[in-house]
Amino acid sequence: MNITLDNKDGSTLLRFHEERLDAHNSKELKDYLLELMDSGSKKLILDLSEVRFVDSSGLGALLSGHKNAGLREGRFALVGVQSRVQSMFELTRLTRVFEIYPGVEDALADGTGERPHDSKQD
Amino acid sequence: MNITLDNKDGSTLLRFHEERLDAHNSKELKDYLLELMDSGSKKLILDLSEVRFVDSSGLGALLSGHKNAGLREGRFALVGVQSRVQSMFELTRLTRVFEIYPGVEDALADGTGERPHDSKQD
Amino acid sequence: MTRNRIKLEIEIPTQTRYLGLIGNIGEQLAWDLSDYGGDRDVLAYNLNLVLTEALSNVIKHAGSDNQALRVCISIEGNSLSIQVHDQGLGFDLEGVPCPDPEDLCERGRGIFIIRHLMDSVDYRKTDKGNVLEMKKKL
Amino acid sequence: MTRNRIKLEIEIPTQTRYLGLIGNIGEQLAWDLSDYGGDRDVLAYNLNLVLTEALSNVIKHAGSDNQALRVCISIEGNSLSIQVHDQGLGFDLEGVPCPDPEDLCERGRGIFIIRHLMDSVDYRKTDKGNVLEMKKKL
Ligand SMILES: Nc1ncnc2c1ncn2[C@@H]1O[C@H](COP(=O)(O)OP(=O)(O)O)[C@@H](O)[C@H]1O
Ligand SMILES: Nc1ncnc2c1ncn2[C@@H]1O[C@H](COP(=O)(O)OP(=O)(O)O)[C@@H](O)[C@H]1O
Repeated sequence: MNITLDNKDGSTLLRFHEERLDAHNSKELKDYLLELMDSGSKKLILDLSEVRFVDSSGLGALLSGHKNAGLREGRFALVGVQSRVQSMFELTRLTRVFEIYPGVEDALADGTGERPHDSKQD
Repeated sequence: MNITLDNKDGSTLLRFHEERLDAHNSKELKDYLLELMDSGSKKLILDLSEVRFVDSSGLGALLSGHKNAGLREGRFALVGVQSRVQSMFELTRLTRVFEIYPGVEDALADGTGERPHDSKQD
Repeated sequence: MTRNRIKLEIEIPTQTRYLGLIGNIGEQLAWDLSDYGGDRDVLAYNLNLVLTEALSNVIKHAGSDNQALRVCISIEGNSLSIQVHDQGLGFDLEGVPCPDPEDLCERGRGIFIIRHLMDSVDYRKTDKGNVLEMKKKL
Repeated sequence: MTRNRIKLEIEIPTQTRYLGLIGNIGEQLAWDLSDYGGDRDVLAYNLNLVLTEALSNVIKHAGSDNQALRVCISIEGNSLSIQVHDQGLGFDLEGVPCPDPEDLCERGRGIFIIRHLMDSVDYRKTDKGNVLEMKKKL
Protein backbone atom coordinates (compact mmCIF):
# COMPACT_ATOMS: atom_id res chain seq x y z
CA MET A 1 0.00 0.00 0.00
CA ASN A 2 1.43 3.34 -1.07
CA ILE A 3 0.21 6.17 1.14
CA THR A 4 1.78 9.51 2.07
CA LEU A 5 1.13 11.73 5.09
CA ASP A 6 1.03 15.49 5.42
CA ASN A 7 -0.03 17.93 8.11
CA LYS A 8 -2.39 20.74 7.13
CA ASP A 9 -3.77 23.23 9.69
CA GLY A 10 -3.92 20.61 12.42
CA SER A 11 -5.44 17.93 10.19
CA THR A 12 -3.66 14.85 8.88
CA LEU A 13 -3.87 14.65 5.10
CA LEU A 14 -3.46 11.14 3.70
CA ARG A 15 -2.85 10.60 0.02
CA PHE A 16 -3.63 7.09 -1.16
CA HIS A 17 -1.41 6.42 -4.19
CA GLU A 18 -3.11 3.34 -5.57
CA GLU A 19 -5.51 2.87 -8.45
CA ARG A 20 -7.48 0.23 -6.59
CA LEU A 21 -8.81 0.02 -3.05
CA ASP A 22 -9.87 -3.61 -2.89
CA ALA A 23 -9.55 -6.84 -0.91
CA HIS A 24 -5.82 -6.74 -1.63
CA ASN A 25 -5.06 -3.54 0.29
CA SER A 26 -8.23 -2.63 2.26
CA LYS A 27 -7.15 -4.44 5.44
CA GLU A 28 -3.87 -2.58 5.38
CA LEU A 29 -5.60 0.77 4.95
CA LYS A 30 -8.04 -0.02 7.75
CA ASP A 31 -5.25 -0.97 10.16
CA TYR A 32 -3.24 2.08 9.17
CA LEU A 33 -6.13 4.46 9.86
CA LEU A 34 -6.70 2.86 13.24
CA GLU A 35 -3.03 3.14 14.19
CA LEU A 36 -2.99 6.80 13.22
CA MET A 37 -6.02 7.55 15.36
CA ASP A 38 -4.63 5.55 18.26
CA SER A 39 -1.41 7.52 18.09
CA GLY A 40 -3.31 10.79 18.46
CA SER A 41 -4.24 11.95 14.93
CA LYS A 42 -7.93 12.65 15.28
CA LYS A 43 -8.67 14.71 12.19
CA LEU A 44 -8.05 12.68 9.06
CA ILE A 45 -8.60 13.78 5.47
CA LEU A 46 -8.19 10.95 2.96
CA ASP A 47 -7.42 11.99 -0.60
CA LEU A 48 -8.79 9.34 -2.97
CA SER A 49 -8.15 11.21 -6.21
CA GLU A 50 -5.86 8.49 -7.61
CA VAL A 51 -8.34 5.72 -6.81
CA ARG A 52 -10.44 4.70 -9.78
CA PHE A 53 -11.77 1.46 -8.32
CA VAL A 54 -13.24 0.52 -4.93
CA ASP A 55 -14.83 -2.82 -4.01
CA SER A 56 -16.99 -3.77 -1.02
CA SER A 57 -14.01 -4.47 1.20
CA GLY A 58 -12.61 -1.05 0.31
CA LEU A 59 -15.93 0.45 1.39
CA GLY A 60 -15.50 -1.55 4.60
CA ALA A 61 -12.11 0.05 5.28
CA LEU A 62 -13.57 3.52 4.72
CA LEU A 63 -16.51 2.70 7.02
CA SER A 64 -14.09 1.51 9.67
CA GLY A 65 -12.23 4.84 9.45
CA HIS A 66 -15.51 6.72 9.69
CA LYS A 67 -16.76 4.77 12.69
CA ASN A 68 -13.49 4.92 14.59
CA ALA A 69 -13.19 8.66 14.06
CA GLY A 70 -16.72 8.99 15.48
CA LEU A 71 -15.87 6.89 18.52
CA ARG A 72 -12.84 9.08 19.24
CA GLU A 73 -14.69 12.33 18.57
CA GLY A 74 -12.34 12.86 15.67
CA ARG A 75 -12.99 13.39 12.01
CA PHE A 76 -12.69 11.32 8.84
CA ALA A 77 -13.27 13.24 5.61
CA LEU A 78 -12.90 12.05 2.02
CA VAL A 79 -11.72 14.27 -0.83
CA GLY A 80 -11.08 13.77 -4.54
CA VAL A 81 -13.67 11.02 -4.92
CA GLN A 82 -13.90 10.02 -8.60
CA SER A 83 -17.35 9.72 -10.11
CA ARG A 84 -17.23 5.92 -10.46
CA VAL A 85 -16.22 5.61 -6.81
CA GLN A 86 -19.01 7.99 -5.89
CA SER A 87 -21.48 5.71 -7.65
CA MET A 88 -20.25 2.83 -5.46
CA PHE A 89 -21.22 4.94 -2.43
CA GLU A 90 -24.59 5.57 -4.00
CA LEU A 91 -25.23 1.92 -4.84
CA THR A 92 -24.52 0.93 -1.23
CA ARG A 93 -26.31 4.00 0.21
CA LEU A 94 -23.20 5.33 1.90
CA THR A 95 -23.17 8.78 0.28
CA ARG A 96 -24.82 10.39 3.31
CA VAL A 97 -22.69 8.46 5.77
CA PHE A 98 -19.32 9.76 4.64
CA GLU A 99 -18.13 13.30 4.95
CA ILE A 100 -17.19 14.05 1.32
CA TYR A 101 -15.63 17.24 -0.10
CA PRO A 102 -14.40 18.09 -3.58
CA GLY A 103 -10.88 19.04 -2.45
CA VAL A 104 -8.61 19.34 0.57
CA GLU A 105 -9.25 23.08 0.92
CA ASP A 106 -12.99 22.53 1.08
CA ALA A 107 -12.55 19.95 3.81
CA LEU A 108 -10.26 22.24 5.80
CA ALA A 109 -12.57 25.25 5.39
CA ASP A 110 -15.49 23.26 6.78
CA GLY A 111 -13.63 21.72 9.69
CA THR A 112 -16.74 21.10 11.78
CA GLY A 113 -16.59 17.37 11.58
CA GLU A 114 -20.25 17.51 10.63
CA ARG A 115 -21.35 15.93 7.42
CA PRO A 116 -21.55 18.55 4.66
CA HIS A 117 -25.17 17.62 3.96
CA ASP A 118 -26.30 18.11 7.56
CA SER A 119 -26.48 21.86 7.34
CA LYS A 120 -28.97 21.58 4.52
CA GLN A 121 -31.30 19.28 6.39
CA ASP A 122 -34.46 20.42 8.21
CA MET B 1 -10.36 3.82 -39.27
CA ASN B 2 -10.57 7.31 -37.86
CA ILE B 3 -8.44 9.75 -39.82
CA THR B 4 -8.75 13.49 -40.40
CA LEU B 5 -7.34 15.65 -43.19
CA ASP B 6 -5.97 19.16 -43.15
CA ASN B 7 -4.09 21.35 -45.61
CA LYS B 8 -0.93 23.06 -44.41
CA ASP B 9 1.24 25.18 -46.75
CA GLY B 10 0.53 22.94 -49.71
CA SER B 11 1.01 19.70 -47.79
CA THR B 12 -1.72 17.30 -46.74
CA LEU B 13 -1.65 16.68 -43.01
CA LEU B 14 -3.25 13.39 -41.95
CA ARG B 15 -4.04 12.73 -38.30
CA PHE B 16 -4.53 9.08 -37.50
CA HIS B 17 -6.88 8.91 -34.52
CA GLU B 18 -6.36 5.32 -33.48
CA GLU B 19 -4.31 3.78 -30.70
CA ARG B 20 -3.34 0.82 -32.84
CA LEU B 21 -2.11 0.52 -36.42
CA ASP B 22 -2.35 -3.22 -36.94
CA ALA B 23 -3.73 -5.93 -39.22
CA HIS B 24 -7.22 -4.64 -38.43
CA ASN B 25 -6.80 -1.21 -40.01
CA SER B 26 -3.49 -1.24 -41.94
CA LYS B 27 -5.07 -2.27 -45.25
CA GLU B 28 -7.52 0.59 -44.96
CA LEU B 29 -4.74 3.09 -44.25
CA LYS B 30 -2.69 1.78 -47.15
CA ASP B 31 -5.60 2.09 -49.59
CA TYR B 32 -6.45 5.52 -48.27
CA LEU B 33 -2.92 6.83 -48.78
CA LEU B 34 -2.89 5.47 -52.32
CA GLU B 35 -6.22 7.10 -53.15
CA LEU B 36 -5.03 10.44 -51.83
CA MET B 37 -1.89 10.30 -53.96
CA ASP B 38 -3.82 9.20 -57.02
CA SER B 39 -6.17 12.13 -56.59
CA GLY B 40 -3.26 14.56 -56.68
CA SER B 41 -2.06 15.00 -53.08
CA LYS B 42 1.65 14.44 -53.42
CA LYS B 43 2.99 15.80 -50.14
CA LEU B 44 1.67 13.80 -47.23
CA ILE B 45 2.50 14.29 -43.56
CA LEU B 46 1.11 11.55 -41.33
CA ASP B 47 0.70 12.42 -37.66
CA LEU B 48 1.04 9.24 -35.59
CA SER B 49 1.03 10.89 -32.17
CA GLU B 50 -2.06 8.98 -31.01
CA VAL B 51 -0.66 5.63 -32.12
CA ARG B 52 0.91 3.68 -29.29
CA PHE B 53 1.07 0.34 -31.08
CA VAL B 54 2.18 -0.71 -34.58
CA ASP B 55 2.53 -4.28 -35.83
CA SER B 56 4.29 -5.61 -38.94
CA SER B 57 1.29 -5.04 -41.17
CA GLY B 58 1.14 -1.45 -39.93
CA LEU B 59 4.79 -1.09 -40.93
CA GLY B 60 3.75 -2.49 -44.30
CA ALA B 61 1.12 0.24 -44.75
CA LEU B 62 3.68 2.92 -43.90
CA LEU B 63 6.18 1.37 -46.32
CA SER B 64 3.54 1.36 -49.04
CA GLY B 65 2.93 5.07 -48.46
CA HIS B 66 6.66 5.73 -48.57
CA LYS B 67 7.21 3.78 -51.77
CA ASN B 68 4.23 5.23 -53.59
CA ALA B 69 5.22 8.78 -52.68
CA GLY B 70 8.65 8.01 -54.13
CA LEU B 71 7.19 6.63 -57.37
CA ARG B 72 5.09 9.78 -57.78
CA GLU B 73 7.91 12.13 -56.84
CA GLY B 74 5.88 13.16 -53.86
CA ARG B 75 6.60 13.08 -50.17
CA PHE B 76 5.57 10.92 -47.21
CA ALA B 77 6.70 12.21 -43.82
CA LEU B 78 5.90 10.85 -40.37
CA VAL B 79 5.51 13.05 -37.29
CA GLY B 80 4.69 12.44 -33.62
CA VAL B 81 6.18 8.95 -33.58
CA GLN B 82 6.00 7.56 -30.02
CA SER B 83 9.12 5.95 -28.61
CA ARG B 84 7.68 2.43 -28.62
CA VAL B 85 6.69 2.83 -32.27
CA GLN B 86 10.14 4.19 -33.01
CA SER B 87 11.66 1.04 -31.53
CA MET B 88 9.55 -0.99 -33.96
CA PHE B 89 11.22 0.94 -36.79
CA GLU B 90 14.59 0.21 -35.23
CA LEU B 91 13.91 -3.50 -34.76
CA THR B 92 12.98 -3.82 -38.42
CA ARG B 93 15.73 -1.41 -39.59
CA LEU B 94 13.28 1.05 -41.10
CA THR B 95 14.41 4.12 -39.15
CA ARG B 96 16.55 5.37 -42.05
CA VAL B 97 13.94 4.54 -44.64
CA PHE B 98 11.19 6.77 -43.32
CA GLU B 99 11.29 10.55 -43.26
CA ILE B 100 10.61 11.20 -39.55
CA TYR B 101 10.21 14.57 -37.81
CA PRO B 102 9.30 15.46 -34.23
CA GLY B 103 6.32 17.65 -35.18
CA VAL B 104 4.34 19.00 -38.12
CA GLU B 105 6.19 22.32 -38.11
CA ASP B 106 9.54 20.54 -38.41
CA ALA B 107 8.30 18.53 -41.35
CA LEU B 108 6.96 21.66 -43.08
CA ALA B 109 10.14 23.63 -42.41
CA ASP B 110 12.19 20.94 -44.06
CA GLY B 111 9.95 20.43 -47.04
CA THR B 112 12.64 19.02 -49.29
CA GLY B 113 11.21 15.60 -49.50
CA GLU B 114 14.68 14.36 -48.67
CA ARG B 115 15.15 12.13 -45.68
CA PRO B 116 16.27 14.23 -42.70
CA HIS B 117 19.36 12.04 -42.34
CA ASP B 118 20.46 12.49 -45.94
CA SER B 119 21.81 15.98 -45.43
CA LYS B 120 24.18 14.64 -42.81
CA GLN B 121 25.61 11.99 -45.08
CA ASP B 122 28.75 12.64 -47.11
CA MET C 1 -22.17 -22.24 -33.40
CA THR C 2 -19.27 -21.06 -31.33
CA ARG C 3 -17.80 -18.87 -34.00
CA ASN C 4 -19.14 -15.61 -32.60
CA ARG C 5 -18.16 -16.36 -29.07
CA ILE C 6 -15.48 -14.80 -26.93
CA LYS C 7 -14.43 -17.14 -24.17
CA LEU C 8 -11.78 -16.72 -21.50
CA GLU C 9 -10.79 -19.41 -19.05
CA ILE C 10 -8.45 -18.06 -16.45
CA GLU C 11 -6.55 -19.70 -13.63
CA ILE C 12 -4.67 -17.67 -11.06
CA PRO C 13 -3.14 -18.44 -7.70
CA THR C 14 -5.61 -17.97 -4.84
CA GLN C 15 -4.17 -14.59 -3.86
CA THR C 16 -5.69 -11.12 -3.66
CA ARG C 17 -2.76 -9.63 -5.60
CA TYR C 18 -4.30 -11.02 -8.81
CA LEU C 19 -7.71 -9.38 -8.31
CA GLY C 20 -6.54 -6.34 -10.26
CA LEU C 21 -5.40 -8.44 -13.21
CA ILE C 22 -8.75 -10.21 -13.59
CA GLY C 23 -10.71 -7.02 -12.97
CA ASN C 24 -8.69 -5.24 -15.63
CA ILE C 25 -9.21 -8.07 -18.11
CA GLY C 26 -12.94 -7.63 -17.49
CA GLU C 27 -12.60 -3.91 -18.26
CA GLN C 28 -10.69 -4.68 -21.42
CA LEU C 29 -13.53 -6.92 -22.59
CA ALA C 30 -16.02 -4.11 -22.10
CA TRP C 31 -13.91 -1.71 -24.13
CA ASP C 32 -13.26 -4.08 -27.00
CA LEU C 33 -16.71 -5.61 -27.36
CA SER C 34 -18.16 -4.97 -30.74
CA ASP C 35 -21.71 -3.66 -30.98
CA TYR C 36 -22.23 -2.56 -27.41
CA GLY C 37 -24.64 0.33 -27.33
CA GLY C 38 -24.45 1.26 -23.64
CA ASP C 39 -21.90 3.25 -21.65
CA ARG C 40 -18.66 1.28 -21.90
CA ASP C 41 -17.07 3.02 -18.92
CA VAL C 42 -19.91 1.88 -16.70
CA LEU C 43 -19.86 -1.66 -18.11
CA ALA C 44 -16.09 -1.80 -17.62
CA TYR C 45 -16.34 -0.74 -13.99
CA ASN C 46 -19.16 -3.16 -13.33
CA LEU C 47 -17.40 -6.17 -14.85
CA ASN C 48 -14.30 -5.27 -12.88
CA LEU C 49 -16.43 -5.06 -9.74
CA VAL C 50 -18.40 -8.30 -10.03
CA LEU C 51 -15.23 -10.22 -10.90
CA THR C 52 -13.39 -8.69 -7.95
CA GLU C 53 -16.26 -9.39 -5.53
CA ALA C 54 -16.77 -12.98 -6.66
CA LEU C 55 -13.07 -13.84 -6.67
CA SER C 56 -12.35 -12.21 -3.33
CA ASN C 57 -15.24 -14.19 -1.82
CA VAL C 58 -13.55 -17.39 -2.93
CA ILE C 59 -10.24 -16.23 -1.47
CA LYS C 60 -11.88 -15.19 1.82
CA HIS C 61 -14.44 -17.92 2.29
CA ALA C 62 -13.45 -20.91 0.21
CA GLY C 63 -9.81 -20.50 -0.62
CA SER C 64 -6.94 -22.87 -0.31
CA ASP C 65 -3.38 -22.00 -1.16
CA ASN C 66 -3.01 -25.30 -2.94
CA GLN C 67 -5.72 -24.76 -5.47
CA ALA C 68 -5.92 -22.51 -8.45
CA LEU C 69 -8.70 -19.97 -8.62
CA ARG C 70 -10.72 -20.57 -11.78
CA VAL C 71 -12.91 -18.12 -13.63
CA CYS C 72 -14.58 -18.42 -16.99
CA ILE C 73 -16.00 -15.46 -18.89
CA SER C 74 -17.97 -15.89 -22.07
CA ILE C 75 -19.79 -13.55 -24.35
CA GLU C 76 -22.00 -14.81 -27.12
CA GLY C 77 -24.15 -12.32 -28.93
CA ASN C 78 -25.43 -10.05 -26.18
CA SER C 79 -25.22 -12.69 -23.44
CA LEU C 80 -22.45 -12.35 -20.91
CA SER C 81 -21.79 -15.16 -18.47
CA ILE C 82 -19.20 -15.33 -15.70
CA GLN C 83 -18.48 -18.50 -13.77
CA VAL C 84 -16.32 -18.46 -10.67
CA HIS C 85 -15.35 -21.85 -9.28
CA ASP C 86 -14.46 -22.80 -5.74
CA GLN C 87 -13.65 -25.99 -3.88
CA GLY C 88 -14.84 -24.84 -0.49
CA LEU C 89 -17.78 -26.06 1.62
CA GLY C 90 -20.28 -24.01 -0.32
CA PHE C 91 -22.90 -21.64 1.08
CA ASP C 92 -26.56 -20.79 0.76
CA LEU C 93 -26.72 -17.95 -1.74
CA GLU C 94 -30.46 -17.41 -1.25
CA GLY C 95 -29.89 -17.09 2.49
CA VAL C 96 -27.49 -14.15 2.17
CA PRO C 97 -29.42 -11.16 3.55
CA CYS C 98 -29.69 -7.84 1.78
CA PRO C 99 -27.52 -5.35 3.71
CA ASP C 100 -29.41 -2.88 5.90
CA PRO C 101 -28.40 0.63 4.71
CA GLU C 102 -28.69 1.95 8.28
CA ASP C 103 -26.22 -0.65 9.54
CA LEU C 104 -22.65 0.52 9.06
CA CYS C 105 -21.27 -3.01 9.11
CA GLU C 106 -17.93 -3.27 7.32
CA ARG C 107 -18.79 -6.37 5.35
CA GLY C 108 -21.66 -8.16 3.69
CA ARG C 109 -22.10 -6.06 0.54
CA GLY C 110 -20.41 -8.27 -2.06
CA ILE C 111 -23.30 -10.51 -3.03
CA PHE C 112 -25.66 -7.51 -2.90
CA ILE C 113 -23.47 -5.66 -5.41
CA ILE C 114 -23.26 -8.68 -7.70
CA ARG C 115 -27.03 -9.17 -7.60
CA HIS C 116 -27.58 -5.50 -8.28
CA LEU C 117 -25.32 -5.41 -11.33
CA MET C 118 -26.13 -8.74 -12.96
CA ASP C 119 -29.42 -10.08 -14.32
CA SER C 120 -29.15 -13.48 -12.67
CA VAL C 121 -26.91 -15.05 -10.04
CA ASP C 122 -26.84 -18.71 -9.25
CA TYR C 123 -24.65 -20.89 -7.00
CA ARG C 124 -24.52 -24.66 -7.37
CA LYS C 125 -22.51 -27.79 -6.76
CA THR C 126 -20.40 -29.22 -9.57
CA ASP C 127 -18.48 -32.47 -9.65
CA LYS C 128 -15.36 -30.62 -8.60
CA GLY C 129 -16.74 -28.14 -6.09
CA ASN C 130 -19.07 -25.20 -6.54
CA VAL C 131 -19.66 -22.53 -9.11
CA LEU C 132 -21.12 -19.05 -8.86
CA GLU C 133 -22.69 -18.20 -12.21
CA MET C 134 -23.58 -14.62 -13.04
CA LYS C 135 -25.35 -13.62 -16.23
CA LYS C 136 -26.22 -10.39 -17.91
CA LYS C 137 -27.73 -9.28 -21.19
CA LEU C 138 -25.54 -6.59 -22.67
CA MET D 1 2.26 -27.88 -8.64
CA THR D 2 0.02 -25.56 -10.56
CA ARG D 3 -0.68 -23.26 -7.66
CA ASN D 4 1.71 -20.54 -8.70
CA ARG D 5 0.63 -20.54 -12.28
CA ILE D 6 -1.31 -17.95 -14.22
CA LYS D 7 -3.06 -19.52 -17.17
CA LEU D 8 -5.35 -17.95 -19.74
CA GLU D 9 -7.17 -19.88 -22.42
CA ILE D 10 -8.86 -17.58 -24.84
CA GLU D 11 -11.17 -18.17 -27.78
CA ILE D 12 -12.18 -15.38 -30.10
CA PRO D 13 -13.83 -15.24 -33.49
CA THR D 14 -11.30 -15.38 -36.34
CA GLN D 15 -11.48 -11.63 -36.95
CA THR D 16 -8.87 -8.88 -36.85
CA ARG D 17 -11.14 -6.68 -34.71
CA TYR D 18 -10.22 -8.81 -31.67
CA LEU D 19 -6.45 -8.41 -32.07
CA GLY D 20 -6.53 -5.36 -29.81
CA LEU D 21 -8.38 -7.23 -27.07
CA ILE D 22 -5.85 -10.05 -26.93
CA GLY D 23 -2.90 -7.70 -27.25
CA ASN D 24 -4.23 -5.59 -24.40
CA ILE D 25 -4.76 -8.66 -22.21
CA GLY D 26 -1.09 -9.47 -22.85
CA GLU D 27 -0.15 -5.95 -21.73
CA GLN D 28 -2.26 -6.32 -18.62
CA LEU D 29 -0.38 -9.49 -17.74
CA ALA D 30 2.93 -7.68 -17.98
CA TRP D 31 1.74 -4.92 -15.69
CA ASP D 32 0.26 -7.19 -13.04
CA LEU D 33 2.99 -9.83 -12.92
CA SER D 34 4.51 -10.09 -9.51
CA ASP D 35 8.30 -10.09 -9.20
CA TYR D 36 9.22 -8.88 -12.67
CA GLY D 37 12.46 -6.98 -12.52
CA GLY D 38 12.65 -5.69 -16.10
CA ASP D 39 10.99 -2.76 -17.84
CA ARG D 40 7.27 -3.51 -17.71
CA ASP D 41 6.42 -1.05 -20.48
CA VAL D 42 8.73 -2.88 -22.86
CA LEU D 43 7.45 -6.31 -21.79
CA ALA D 44 3.86 -5.10 -22.21
CA TYR D 45 4.52 -3.85 -25.74
CA ASN D 46 6.35 -7.01 -26.68
CA LEU D 47 3.64 -9.37 -25.43
CA ASN D 48 1.06 -7.27 -27.24
CA LEU D 49 3.19 -7.49 -30.38
CA VAL D 50 3.93 -11.22 -30.45
CA LEU D 51 0.28 -12.02 -29.72
CA THR D 52 -0.86 -9.67 -32.47
CA GLU D 53 1.64 -11.08 -34.99
CA ALA D 54 0.86 -14.71 -34.23
CA LEU D 55 -2.91 -14.25 -34.24
CA SER D 56 -2.97 -12.15 -37.39
CA ASN D 57 -0.91 -14.83 -39.13
CA VAL D 58 -3.62 -17.37 -38.33
CA ILE D 59 -6.30 -15.01 -39.60
CA LYS D 60 -4.36 -14.27 -42.80
CA HIS D 61 -2.86 -17.65 -43.59
CA ALA D 62 -4.87 -20.32 -41.79
CA GLY D 63 -8.16 -18.77 -40.85
CA SER D 64 -11.65 -19.97 -41.35
CA ASP D 65 -14.72 -18.01 -40.36
CA ASN D 66 -16.22 -21.15 -38.90
CA GLN D 67 -13.52 -21.82 -36.38
CA ALA D 68 -12.63 -20.08 -33.19
CA LEU D 69 -9.15 -18.67 -32.83
CA ARG D 70 -7.52 -20.22 -29.78
CA VAL D 71 -4.64 -18.88 -27.74
CA CYS D 72 -3.24 -20.06 -24.45
CA ILE D 73 -0.91 -17.96 -22.30
CA SER D 74 0.72 -19.35 -19.20
CA ILE D 75 3.20 -18.01 -16.72
CA GLU D 76 4.79 -20.22 -14.13
CA GLY D 77 7.63 -18.80 -12.13
CA ASN D 78 9.64 -16.85 -14.67
CA SER D 79 8.61 -18.99 -17.67
CA LEU D 80 6.17 -17.47 -20.10
CA SER D 81 4.63 -19.63 -22.78
CA ILE D 82 2.19 -18.62 -25.50
CA GLN D 83 0.47 -21.15 -27.73
CA VAL D 84 -1.50 -20.08 -30.77
CA HIS D 85 -3.54 -22.77 -32.47
CA ASP D 86 -4.65 -23.01 -36.06
CA GLN D 87 -6.48 -25.52 -38.21
CA GLY D 88 -4.91 -24.55 -41.51
CA LEU D 89 -2.55 -26.46 -43.77
CA GLY D 90 0.48 -25.59 -41.68
CA PHE D 91 3.79 -24.16 -42.90
CA ASP D 92 7.49 -24.64 -42.55
CA LEU D 93 8.58 -22.28 -39.80
CA GLU D 94 12.28 -23.02 -40.31
CA GLY D 95 11.92 -22.15 -43.99
CA VAL D 96 10.66 -18.61 -43.35
CA PRO D 97 13.52 -16.34 -44.48
CA CYS D 98 14.88 -13.51 -42.40
CA PRO D 99 13.72 -10.25 -44.02
CA ASP D 100 16.37 -8.36 -45.99
CA PRO D 101 16.58 -4.85 -44.46
CA GLU D 102 17.37 -3.39 -47.89
CA ASP D 103 14.19 -4.83 -49.36
CA LEU D 104 11.23 -2.55 -48.69
CA CYS D 105 8.74 -5.38 -49.04
CA GLU D 106 5.49 -4.65 -47.24
CA ARG D 107 5.19 -8.03 -45.58
CA GLY D 108 7.25 -10.86 -44.15
CA ARG D 109 8.33 -9.35 -40.82
CA GLY D 110 5.94 -11.10 -38.41
CA ILE D 111 7.90 -14.28 -37.72
CA PHE D 112 11.12 -12.27 -37.61
CA ILE D 113 9.67 -10.04 -34.89
CA ILE D 114 8.40 -13.02 -32.89
CA ARG D 115 11.78 -14.75 -33.12
CA HIS D 116 13.55 -11.59 -32.10
CA LEU D 117 11.41 -11.02 -29.00
CA MET D 118 11.00 -14.58 -27.72
CA ASP D 119 13.61 -17.08 -26.57
CA SER D 120 12.21 -20.01 -28.53
CA VAL D 121 9.62 -20.45 -31.26
CA ASP D 122 8.31 -23.77 -32.41
CA TYR D 123 5.54 -24.84 -34.83
CA ARG D 124 4.14 -28.35 -34.83
CA LYS D 125 1.17 -30.53 -35.71
CA THR D 126 -1.35 -31.42 -33.01
CA ASP D 127 -4.28 -33.82 -33.21
CA LYS D 128 -6.56 -30.89 -34.02
CA GLY D 129 -4.34 -28.83 -36.30
CA ASN D 130 -1.16 -26.91 -35.59
CA VAL D 131 0.27 -24.87 -32.80
CA LEU D 132 2.83 -22.08 -32.71
CA GLU D 133 4.54 -22.16 -29.34
CA MET D 134 6.58 -19.20 -28.17
CA LYS D 135 8.53 -19.19 -24.93
CA LYS D 136 10.44 -16.64 -22.97
CA LYS D 137 12.19 -16.44 -19.61
CA LEU D 138 11.01 -13.33 -17.83
N1 LIG E 1 -17.57 -18.75 -2.50
C1 LIG E 1 -18.09 -18.75 -1.25
N2 LIG E 1 -17.92 -19.82 -0.44
C2 LIG E 1 -18.43 -19.85 0.81
N3 LIG E 1 -19.12 -18.83 1.34
C3 LIG E 1 -19.35 -17.73 0.59
C4 LIG E 1 -18.82 -17.62 -0.74
N4 LIG E 1 -19.20 -16.42 -1.23
C5 LIG E 1 -19.90 -15.83 -0.25
N5 LIG E 1 -20.00 -16.59 0.85
C6 LIG E 1 -20.76 -16.31 2.09
O1 LIG E 1 -21.69 -15.30 1.82
C7 LIG E 1 -21.52 -14.21 2.73
C8 LIG E 1 -21.88 -12.90 2.07
O2 LIG E 1 -20.89 -12.58 1.10
P1 LIG E 1 -20.64 -11.05 0.71
O3 LIG E 1 -21.97 -10.41 0.47
O4 LIG E 1 -19.66 -11.02 -0.41
O5 LIG E 1 -20.04 -10.39 2.03
P2 LIG E 1 -18.64 -10.59 2.76
O6 LIG E 1 -17.78 -11.45 1.91
O7 LIG E 1 -18.13 -9.19 2.90
O8 LIG E 1 -18.99 -11.21 4.07
C9 LIG E 1 -20.09 -14.32 3.20
O9 LIG E 1 -19.92 -13.75 4.50
C10 LIG E 1 -19.86 -15.81 3.23
O10 LIG E 1 -20.34 -16.38 4.41
N1 LIG F 1 -0.30 -19.97 -38.94
C1 LIG F 1 0.20 -20.03 -40.21
N2 LIG F 1 -0.32 -20.90 -41.11
C2 LIG F 1 0.18 -20.97 -42.36
N3 LIG F 1 1.20 -20.22 -42.80
C3 LIG F 1 1.74 -19.31 -41.95
C4 LIG F 1 1.28 -19.18 -40.63
N4 LIG F 1 2.04 -18.23 -40.03
C5 LIG F 1 2.92 -17.80 -40.93
N5 LIG F 1 2.77 -18.45 -42.11
C6 LIG F 1 3.60 -18.32 -43.34
O1 LIG F 1 4.83 -17.72 -42.98
C7 LIG F 1 5.05 -16.57 -43.79
C8 LIG F 1 5.81 -15.52 -42.99
O2 LIG F 1 4.98 -14.97 -41.99
P1 LIG F 1 5.27 -13.51 -41.46
O3 LIG F 1 6.71 -13.39 -41.16
O4 LIG F 1 4.33 -13.25 -40.32
O5 LIG F 1 4.94 -12.54 -42.66
P2 LIG F 1 3.58 -12.19 -43.41
O6 LIG F 1 2.44 -12.79 -42.63
O7 LIG F 1 3.56 -10.70 -43.42
O8 LIG F 1 3.72 -12.76 -44.78
C9 LIG F 1 3.69 -16.13 -44.24
O9 LIG F 1 3.74 -15.42 -45.44
C10 LIG F 1 2.96 -17.45 -44.39
O10 LIG F 1 3.24 -18.03 -45.63
